[in-house]
Amino acid sequence: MSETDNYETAASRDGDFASFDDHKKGLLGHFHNALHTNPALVPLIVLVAAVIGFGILLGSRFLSPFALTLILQQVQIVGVLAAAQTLIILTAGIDLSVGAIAVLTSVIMGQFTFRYGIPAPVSVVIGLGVGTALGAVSGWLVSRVKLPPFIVTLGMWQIVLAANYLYSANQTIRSQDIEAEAPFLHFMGVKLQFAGATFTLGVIVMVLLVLILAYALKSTAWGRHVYAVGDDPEAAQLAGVNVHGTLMSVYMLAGFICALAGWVMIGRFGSVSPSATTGVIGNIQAITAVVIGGISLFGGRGSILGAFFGALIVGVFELGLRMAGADPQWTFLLIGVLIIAAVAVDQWIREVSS
Amino acid sequence: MSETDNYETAASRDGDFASFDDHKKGLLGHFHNALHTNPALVPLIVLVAAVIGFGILLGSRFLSPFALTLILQQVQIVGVLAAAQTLIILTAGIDLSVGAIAVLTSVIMGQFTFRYGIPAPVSVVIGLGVGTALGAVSGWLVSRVKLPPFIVTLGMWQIVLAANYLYSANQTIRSQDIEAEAPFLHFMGVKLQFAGATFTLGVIVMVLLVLILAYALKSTAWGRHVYAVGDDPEAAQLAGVNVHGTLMSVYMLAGFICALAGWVMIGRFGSVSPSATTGVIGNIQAITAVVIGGISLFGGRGSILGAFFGALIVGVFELGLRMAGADPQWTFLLIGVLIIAAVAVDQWIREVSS
Amino acid sequence: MSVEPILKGRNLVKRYGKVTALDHCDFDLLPGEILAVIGDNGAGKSSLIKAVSGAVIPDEGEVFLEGRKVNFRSPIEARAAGIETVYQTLAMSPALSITDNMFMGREIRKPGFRGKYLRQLDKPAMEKFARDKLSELGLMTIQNINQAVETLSGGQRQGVAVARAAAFGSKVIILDEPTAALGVKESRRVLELILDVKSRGIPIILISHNMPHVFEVADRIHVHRLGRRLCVIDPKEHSMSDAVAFMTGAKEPPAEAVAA
Amino acid sequence: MSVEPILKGRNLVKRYGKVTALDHCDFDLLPGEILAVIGDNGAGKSSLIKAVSGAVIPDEGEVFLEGRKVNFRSPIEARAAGIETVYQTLAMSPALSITDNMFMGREIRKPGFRGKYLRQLDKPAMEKFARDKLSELGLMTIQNINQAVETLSGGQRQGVAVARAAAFGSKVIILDEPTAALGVKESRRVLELILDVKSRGIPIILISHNMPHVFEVADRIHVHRLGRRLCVIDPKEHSMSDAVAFMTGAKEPPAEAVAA
Amino acid sequence: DGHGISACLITKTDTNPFFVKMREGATAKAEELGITLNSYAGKVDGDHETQVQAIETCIANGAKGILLTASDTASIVPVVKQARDAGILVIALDTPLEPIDAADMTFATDNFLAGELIGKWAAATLGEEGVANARIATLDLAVSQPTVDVLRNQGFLQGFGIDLADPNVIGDEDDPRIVGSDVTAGNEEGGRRAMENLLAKDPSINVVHTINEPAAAGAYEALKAIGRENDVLIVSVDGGCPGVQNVADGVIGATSQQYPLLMASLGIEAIAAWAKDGTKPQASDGKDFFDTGVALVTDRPAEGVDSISVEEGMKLCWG
Ligand SMILES: Nc1ncnc2c1ncn2[C@@H]1O[C@H](COP(=O)(O)OP(=O)(O)OP(=O)(O)O)[C@@H](O)[C@H]1O
Ligand SMILES: Nc1ncnc2c1ncn2[C@@H]1O[C@H](COP(=O)(O)OP(=O)(O)OP(=O)(O)O)[C@@H](O)[C@H]1O
Ligand SMILES: O[C@@H]1[C@@H](O)[C@@H](O)CO[C@H]1O
Ligand SMILES: [Mg+2]
Ligand SMILES: [Mg+2]
Repeated sequence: MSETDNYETAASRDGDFASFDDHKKGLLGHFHNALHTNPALVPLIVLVAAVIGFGILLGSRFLSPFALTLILQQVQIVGVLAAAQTLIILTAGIDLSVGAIAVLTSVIMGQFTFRYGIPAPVSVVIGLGVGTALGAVSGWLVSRVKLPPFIVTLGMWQIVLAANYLYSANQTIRSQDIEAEAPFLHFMGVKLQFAGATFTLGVIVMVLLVLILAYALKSTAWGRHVYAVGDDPEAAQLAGVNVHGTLMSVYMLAGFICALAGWVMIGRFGSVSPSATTGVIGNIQAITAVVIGGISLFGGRGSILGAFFGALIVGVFELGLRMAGADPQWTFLLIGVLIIAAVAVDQWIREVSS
Repeated sequence: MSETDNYETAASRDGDFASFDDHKKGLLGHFHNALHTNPALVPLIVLVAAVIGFGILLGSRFLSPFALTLILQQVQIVGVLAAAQTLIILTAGIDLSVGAIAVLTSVIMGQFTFRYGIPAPVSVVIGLGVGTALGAVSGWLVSRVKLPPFIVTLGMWQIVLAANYLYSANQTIRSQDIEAEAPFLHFMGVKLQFAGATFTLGVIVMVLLVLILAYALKSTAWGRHVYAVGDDPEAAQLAGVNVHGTLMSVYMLAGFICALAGWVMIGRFGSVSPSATTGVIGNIQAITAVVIGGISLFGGRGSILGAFFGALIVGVFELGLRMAGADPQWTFLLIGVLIIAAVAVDQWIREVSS
Repeated sequence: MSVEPILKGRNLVKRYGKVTALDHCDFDLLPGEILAVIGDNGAGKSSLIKAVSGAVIPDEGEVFLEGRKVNFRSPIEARAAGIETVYQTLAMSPALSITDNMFMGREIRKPGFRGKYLRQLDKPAMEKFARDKLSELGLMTIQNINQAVETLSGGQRQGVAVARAAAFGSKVIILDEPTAALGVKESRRVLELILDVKSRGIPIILISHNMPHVFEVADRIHVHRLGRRLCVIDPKEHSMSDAVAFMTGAKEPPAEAVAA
Repeated sequence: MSVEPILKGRNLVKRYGKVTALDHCDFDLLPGEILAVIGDNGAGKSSLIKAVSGAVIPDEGEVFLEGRKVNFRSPIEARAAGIETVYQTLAMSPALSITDNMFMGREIRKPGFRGKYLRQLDKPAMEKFARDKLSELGLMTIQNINQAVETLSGGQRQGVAVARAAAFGSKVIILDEPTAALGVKESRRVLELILDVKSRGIPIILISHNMPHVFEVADRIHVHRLGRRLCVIDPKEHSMSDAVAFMTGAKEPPAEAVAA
Repeated sequence: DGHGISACLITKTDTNPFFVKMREGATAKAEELGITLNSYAGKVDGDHETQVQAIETCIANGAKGILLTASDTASIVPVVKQARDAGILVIALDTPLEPIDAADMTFATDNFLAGELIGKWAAATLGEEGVANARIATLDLAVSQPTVDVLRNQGFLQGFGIDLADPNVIGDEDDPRIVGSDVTAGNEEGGRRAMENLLAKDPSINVVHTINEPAAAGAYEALKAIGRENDVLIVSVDGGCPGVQNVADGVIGATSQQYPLLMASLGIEAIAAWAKDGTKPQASDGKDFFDTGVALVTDRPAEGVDSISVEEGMKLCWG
């Protein structure tokens, strides 16, 4: 078109591209940068501070290999559940059924072995399968029927917990019997000890799980899609992400991990009990760990390492306060204060560093 | 500028403004329109369907004035808590402490009267004040310190519940003693009866509260600001809303309403007990009602009437199932199914109608 | 410069983490004028107007309104001082209606008891006002004034935001790319509106990438580059090509324009 | 019309509640051409391209790609068929980086074991590619390729989206107002890019309110009005004033253009 | 002299006055003997995990003895063994472990007996015809059916003369006199709602078993609301002071009283003895645990059922 002014061609003469200077350099700059690229660093700092704090308060009793590895054992179930919860929350969902699924699958692993005489490894596989299937049901309701995750998993929580009581007929399978007849169910409880430190396979599995998921979330396309779906599902869909597939994979994987937590529970508690409190409060515990770990409940932001550190922070506070002899209600109260304080510190570090 | 083409002036010649035709008319069109402008209509439909369903199943036993008003009595506490929860959730928050605040304030009303001999009405006012103050603390942490509401109220929940046990020394104040010495504490339990129907003042207060809040949310500037803050706080801020003020008012009002629920509790249970279940599961019950009522957990969408109907839906299911003879475990399971189903129906109606 | 600027910024700095969005930037808006702000994407134009309208608090520097130093801590304060802004992000609540959004923060209450004590909003009055303002802009494809803003087309949404600012601004109106998503007809209306506002004596800041529009309405042009004011030019003395060349760094601006 | 259109829509209808966005609309894109789509705000342009690119499923009507009827149920399917779209809303994940967004859904994996079995992404390769594409567009004020998209200016964001489409489109590229938020320099680059893509034989749909741009690059202009195609005109035979008059309803289009 | 000795008390919760009293008893005795006492409790009733963590903490802290009211009597056994292996004396209070000899000794109420007593009393009070036409509601603790819940419920039914079917499960009886059961969480709130639900199902209920006295008080409120508080027999378990007062006021017909203070102080003494010279406590004659006793409290004694008066009950009550 000849009618148009040719002022725009003035822009083409522009040869070099200017860019701003970095204004922050040096150690502090690097630190700020690290905080920004690594959201798990903040909960890690809080964790280390908590360990040091209780170390000063309680001395070598707390800083002993025994007590420190005890924390790992005490958080192993919540830690595994928090991994599942992280995946769901990253997609802007929430899973209230994680604890219930863990308990039900532990009951299935136990009852299938004892009631029906199925070999323990097969029962474990069935339990893992049931967990995955329950995850698939929730995932389908969220992704296809478009129901809010909160409601789906709230319903699932009640259904799974009630089914657990009904199916088990409130029967506990005793540790002694498992030991004698199906020791494979105790696999996650196998201990590796050295110099006072005790690591169970359950603890090792928890750590490995977190590392593998951290890798998958950061360095694979699937992981990027999980973040994109949580960030803005509509945009992700338009940008060519298979939103349904991603959601299904996340909910199924979360269900599988919950079942893994069920197996870890058998290893930790020895027995299989349908009334384990994990079924009732495991969800809140896992969500607490995730949120203390700096993962946004609105989806798409945060790192799974953060959730792991979040679980450890709560574990450190709980053991530390108990060892200090705090009265239970005072312990609850202080944990409440500390949850808020931990996140406030997190917030403060982020603010100062930006 | 004379260089520019004057093609744009062609636009000015345009005199009449065209507009599309409505393609949907008649009854169906009106119905669709009503559904869109009135989000509480869908849970109302689900509620009516549930009442009719149980009516067919159980006959006049269920459709009696006695049973129907019993449902109102059974949901009065959750209903009041759901009103508080609605306000918070509309701002894209969540309040896990509602039940705990209700229990603590009921204990304060009772203990101040009995332990310190303060006149009951004054104790009630103090209780309402404490509830408001606790709301203010949460509100401040959310709005000023910018902590996630989930974490703030999770901590608050633990703190308030522990404080409740510590302060009350786990002592129950018996109904008979209140009746004799401080009947004002039972005010919310005063009954109005006619033709088999029973309405307590607590029920009436719940209904009034919902209606007043519905009016305030819909027809006052404050209400519009609550929605705007929940929808997009940054946009609201830029558009000139006092986001901090709005959040503070919402959290304080919610705290006040929780304390009101505490007073209603005394009326309903007769006694004052620090171990009331509301402290532990009141939050989940209230959130369930709110979400079944079609209010988005992401804030800014939904109506408080919906939350009220949501509370009633759960109440109808619970009483209906018990009356139909389902045992507690099965009832628990079926409620889980029905929660999901209720929201699925809601979703389906919305889809069909759009 | 002999006239006292109505809105003045001095030495403004704003950093976002590693990014410097405003780099010791100066800024002047004279009474009654239309000041255009032009510059590359990411040059810091939006950051500049956010800093003078209370939307962000600058890390350094000062803002003066009518010669008095101001410290807006929020857009509400700027608005109360008479500065009305259409942000590039539009600042709308998607789920709320067009009317709700137009009156956000300055709702009209019913007269008498219902307004005073029941604090009831006067919805019919607000709706009528909103409808009138949109008609003035020719945004008539909007079918329902109570439609949620999220259901509007991009251009319709922008039109609503501009209508809001024009209706309420008393001292300064700031428009950050108000016609970016608008159609030809709608853009024309916005330009007419800008001239209309100016004729009411209210000065306007117009950020735009549309050179013909800028040269058509602006009294002065602030050229922004790399986070600061490069120069201020008179559209009657410079061509569009000059402006673009300054803005992109292809050409050095004249010394007197830099001093301005 | 003798040539078979590469992308064809017939009788498309899309309703949103009470609003009719597409009203029995037809649409044709010929091989190798640049087709501009112009129309008022809210005329239904975005709805049209969403309907042909799988982003919404039309209530009625059919879409044909190279003569074969297609039923895209999602943008992924359209993309797999070679149709690449820049939506008006840009479709970016705000918290993710520029690179992540550019490669969303078609990430590059490391060669060998790490890519095949560990499914590890090749971040350096993706970053280099992204940097190159942005440089081609002249979007050099972007300071960090790993910056989250939410920290970019509106124009920078749009540039990233356009770069993504241009880099990956194989059969059809659809651009919904690609220069709305872009600066003069950046807009020029996009126009050059469009011509460059065309010279590679790939047809383009360009939705724009910028008449000079449209008349500069378009081979044919689809005028959209009230949810349907009003006419198709040849920019060499009609003036911008004509186009605007048709589009706004000020003037009746010529009969042969309507038949087209 | 117990200086330098530390002991742990681990209860199911510390929200139930029963456990609060238990702790008071233990604390008083520990102070008297110069023992440092750390107390732990589950977050909610049935919270097994927290109890495991508490025992682990006691091991880490080097405690001499643990007093435990287990939430999950079978599941707790492995960690109890770990504690005993570390040289810690473990005494079960209130609730026997499964197997009972997993603990060094048990100081407990026989909860089945407690239920049986109130069942027998209810049957004797109603008379033969009343028993035949009884309409029974049981207000239990939780859907998870913890052991106390099952023991008291089944004890009650047995005492009343109802066939139990599986004595480990609540609700599998098919006796038509049972209208139904519901759960109460052991507080007034749950008691009222559960009673309302069962009354809505069948308003002719005239015998109500309740898991504890707060649940009974809630049930009474529901009955009062429909004016039936005087023609329904409510029985309960616990013997807390408000509960006994409610027996006096006619809210509850009879309650089985247990003695938490006694359990706790005996437990602390046993730990002191163990720390001193390694002696372990002995079981009651003919039983595999030390029975701290249970007594039926009522002012309407029934033939064939031993009971104590409200006045006596008030002297022995706790909480
Ligand atoms: N909230 C933020 N966080 C981080 N960086 C930001 C933020 N807002 C702006 N920036 C950066 O500051 C610089 C200036 O942005 P600004 O939005 O002011 O540019 P602009 O001149 O308005 O550009 P455009 O014409 O594209 O709107 C850009 O490099 C941008 O990436
Ligand atoms: N998701 C939706 N829900 C309801 N109405 C919608 C939705 N999307 C679009 N519309 C309506 O459909 C009509 C056409 O919108 P569309 O976005 O296609 O217009 P457009 O021609 O692209 O306008 P613009 O030039 O402003 O982008 C508008 O009236 C708009 O309000
Ligand atoms: O609820 C009961 C209490 O009443 C007490 O008996 C101990 O066990 C609890 O579970
Ligand atoms: Mg900008
Ligand atoms: Mg559009």
